[in-house]
Amino acid sequence: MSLLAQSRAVFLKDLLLAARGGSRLSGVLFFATMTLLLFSFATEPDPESMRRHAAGYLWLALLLSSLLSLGESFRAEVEDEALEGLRLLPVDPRALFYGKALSNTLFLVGLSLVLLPLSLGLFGAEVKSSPGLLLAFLLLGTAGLAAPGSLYAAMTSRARGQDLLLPLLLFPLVVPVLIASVKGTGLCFSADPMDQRGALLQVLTVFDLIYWSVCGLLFGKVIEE
Amino acid sequence: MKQLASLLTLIPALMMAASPAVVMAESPADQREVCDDDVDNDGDGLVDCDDIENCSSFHTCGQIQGGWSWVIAVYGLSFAGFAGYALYITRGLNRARKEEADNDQAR
Amino acid sequence: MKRAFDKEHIIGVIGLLMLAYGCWKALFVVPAMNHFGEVGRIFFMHVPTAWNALLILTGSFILAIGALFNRKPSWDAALTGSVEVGVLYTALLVVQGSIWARPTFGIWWTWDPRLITAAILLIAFAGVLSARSFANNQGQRLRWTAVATIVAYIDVPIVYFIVKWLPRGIHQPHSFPSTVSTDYHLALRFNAIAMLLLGIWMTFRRARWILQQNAATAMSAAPGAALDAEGRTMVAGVEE
Amino acid sequence: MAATCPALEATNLARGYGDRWAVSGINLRLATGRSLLLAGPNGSGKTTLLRLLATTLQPNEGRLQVLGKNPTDDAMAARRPIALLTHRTQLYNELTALENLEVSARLLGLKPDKQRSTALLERVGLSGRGQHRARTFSAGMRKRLAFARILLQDPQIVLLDEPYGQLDPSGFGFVDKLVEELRRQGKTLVLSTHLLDRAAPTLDSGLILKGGRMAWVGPARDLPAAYAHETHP
Repeated sequence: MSLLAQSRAVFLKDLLLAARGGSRLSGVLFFATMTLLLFSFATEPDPESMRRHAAGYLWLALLLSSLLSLGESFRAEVEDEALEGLRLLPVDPRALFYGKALSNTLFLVGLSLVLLPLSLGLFGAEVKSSPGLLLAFLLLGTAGLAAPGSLYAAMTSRARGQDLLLPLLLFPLVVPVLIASVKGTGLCFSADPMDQRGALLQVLTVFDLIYWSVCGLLFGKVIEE
Repeated sequence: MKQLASLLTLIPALMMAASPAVVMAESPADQREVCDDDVDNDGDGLVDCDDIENCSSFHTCGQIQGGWSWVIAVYGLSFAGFAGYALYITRGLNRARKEEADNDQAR
Repeated sequence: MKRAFDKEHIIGVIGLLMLAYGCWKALFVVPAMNHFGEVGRIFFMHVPTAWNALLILTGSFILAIGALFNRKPSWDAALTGSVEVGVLYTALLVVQGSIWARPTFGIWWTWDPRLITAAILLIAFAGVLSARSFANNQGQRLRWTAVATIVAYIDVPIVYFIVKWLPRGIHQPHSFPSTVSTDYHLALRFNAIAMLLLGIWMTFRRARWILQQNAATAMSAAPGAALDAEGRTMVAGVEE
Repeated sequence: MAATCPALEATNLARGYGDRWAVSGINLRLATGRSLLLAGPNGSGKTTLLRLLATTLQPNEGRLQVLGKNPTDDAMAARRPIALLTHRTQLYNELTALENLEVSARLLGLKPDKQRSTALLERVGLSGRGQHRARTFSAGMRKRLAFARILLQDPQIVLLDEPYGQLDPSGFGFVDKLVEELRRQGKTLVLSTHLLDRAAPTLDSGLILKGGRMAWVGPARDLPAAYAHETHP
């Protein structure tokens, strides 16, 4: 059975689990909304500065909620040692990773689509590029968060001090993705005089390729016993 | 192992793939005045510290005061760092060795 | 009890002597630089620290790949030692850079590829060490350290690249007086090699400490197979 | 060829946790279609040994061959014919019984087949529960569902860790029947339990572990007596 088919099976399983865990969805959503609101309270009520920082706040809210959603997605795996059960089956560990990372990406993209209008409204920004371009930034950015996130969430899922360890390992790693995403999304909210958006997308794609291939290879070592 | 080897070649290749974007975007940034190279980088006819508009924040264009105190701070901190860490591992190693010797004696 | 002389001390002593010579040159022989004045002497400490921080962390990366495949505790110890020394050098680098920036640019910190990269490097590898302390057993500790080191190391060029790419830096490329003397080169190179040797010495000492700690809590050799009443090796099961 | 290589062959297998050996010096050869009863007091290493045999745990020393294949060469190929039933049922609580089976089927490369899954549920005594979430199941029902998953995989080697645990008396009979059926189908079986008198008559060979080491080997039918002797000498 191919890697693709196995990854697809893991992905479908995760989608089903996400659909079932309605409280997980709404909980993360509530958290993300709350974070955005708090950012808006913490900013000086100057429309210009709020507009300029809209992209940054959106991505920070996404990053913080990604911690929760990653942790939640692996809680189902360790609750009854289901992940151990998957390891008993002849399944390529890379398939476990790709299925998991893909479902986490999808979840984060969905979350970002909910947060986007909210942050536009809260911070008074507006989309000045084609929606497709903005969507590409959201997709590539969240993919860059989900890949190392899934790797480290699997690693820390059964560890002591999981809540502390995941952000400790993840945050420094996602700095480049965060910078590129914030910049790209910000340029979608404003004019793009130097025409950097295409180049940023290209760079973000390269980051994603590197993260997804490296983390996929290392995943087997992380869940091994 | 094979997978990892192929990956290690993939990464530089991907980096190169992204570089056109970098070269493209870098060019405007590079036209700023570099304040200590005797060259008129931004082409406004003013060289280094004469280009007051671009080099006013570059403090060597003024006089750096109290130079030695900064030097002493850097060298002192670095030596302290080396020495502190060396002391930490030496003491740790000695402690571990003593523990083992005690255990051997107890046996 | 007399213990054999640890050979890495030779490296350490050579490193120390070279550092003393290099610093003497840097502080008292090399003339003050035309733009930077006395502050320029910071360079002879700062630049070698930067080179060595990267060099030692590159060594960690190689050790991490090796340790992941051969699973030897000695590699794990060397890996941890080198990551710790790398973190020490990076921490010194950040502090030195910050002090350097104050008199020359009038600021402690700024958005600059080199500064941001060094800071991220420091946080990422400090995270590796922290993750290590949370691991449940020796095998897991080795795998976690190695995996986190590999991922963190791959992140380094990416961070440098993305920060450099965004045209917000105010950092001026440094150039030195073209009339540089032999003393200038001597000071820089002696300090660089000295720090590398000291780094290797510290890595070895730290690795030795870890192995010593492992030995204190290590498993004894695995008991062999059980024997039955007639002294034959016991084999369970049914053979056809 | 298949006749010459045993289903499971362990040579001097050892695995440690931290500073102690959980199991060590395990020598085991089990021909295809034969069965082994694994006994020993709590903490004697039964679970560790079964996880080693299932290739989910890496040995620190020694060598394991599954149907002549070395798991370190090709983990997937060696793992395919093995199923392990553990203390934990490894189910997804938020999925229904049928969905849990479907997940396993997909990962095994089988076409999800609702009729077959329903039949399996009936066979383990969970008929009519297919649409219920695993979270609502009692411990015994979860165990039955785990059995259904093993039957779905249809492995050549079945490793059962305390299969009687958490089951009611009718469940005991169910496990007995299942073991008999697996034996009849020519599966290789390793079963660990404390209910020695129950399992001993149906199995071929016996092994008692003590402190992670082999303390006694012999025919399974002699094991209960030997066990009493080993634990109260």
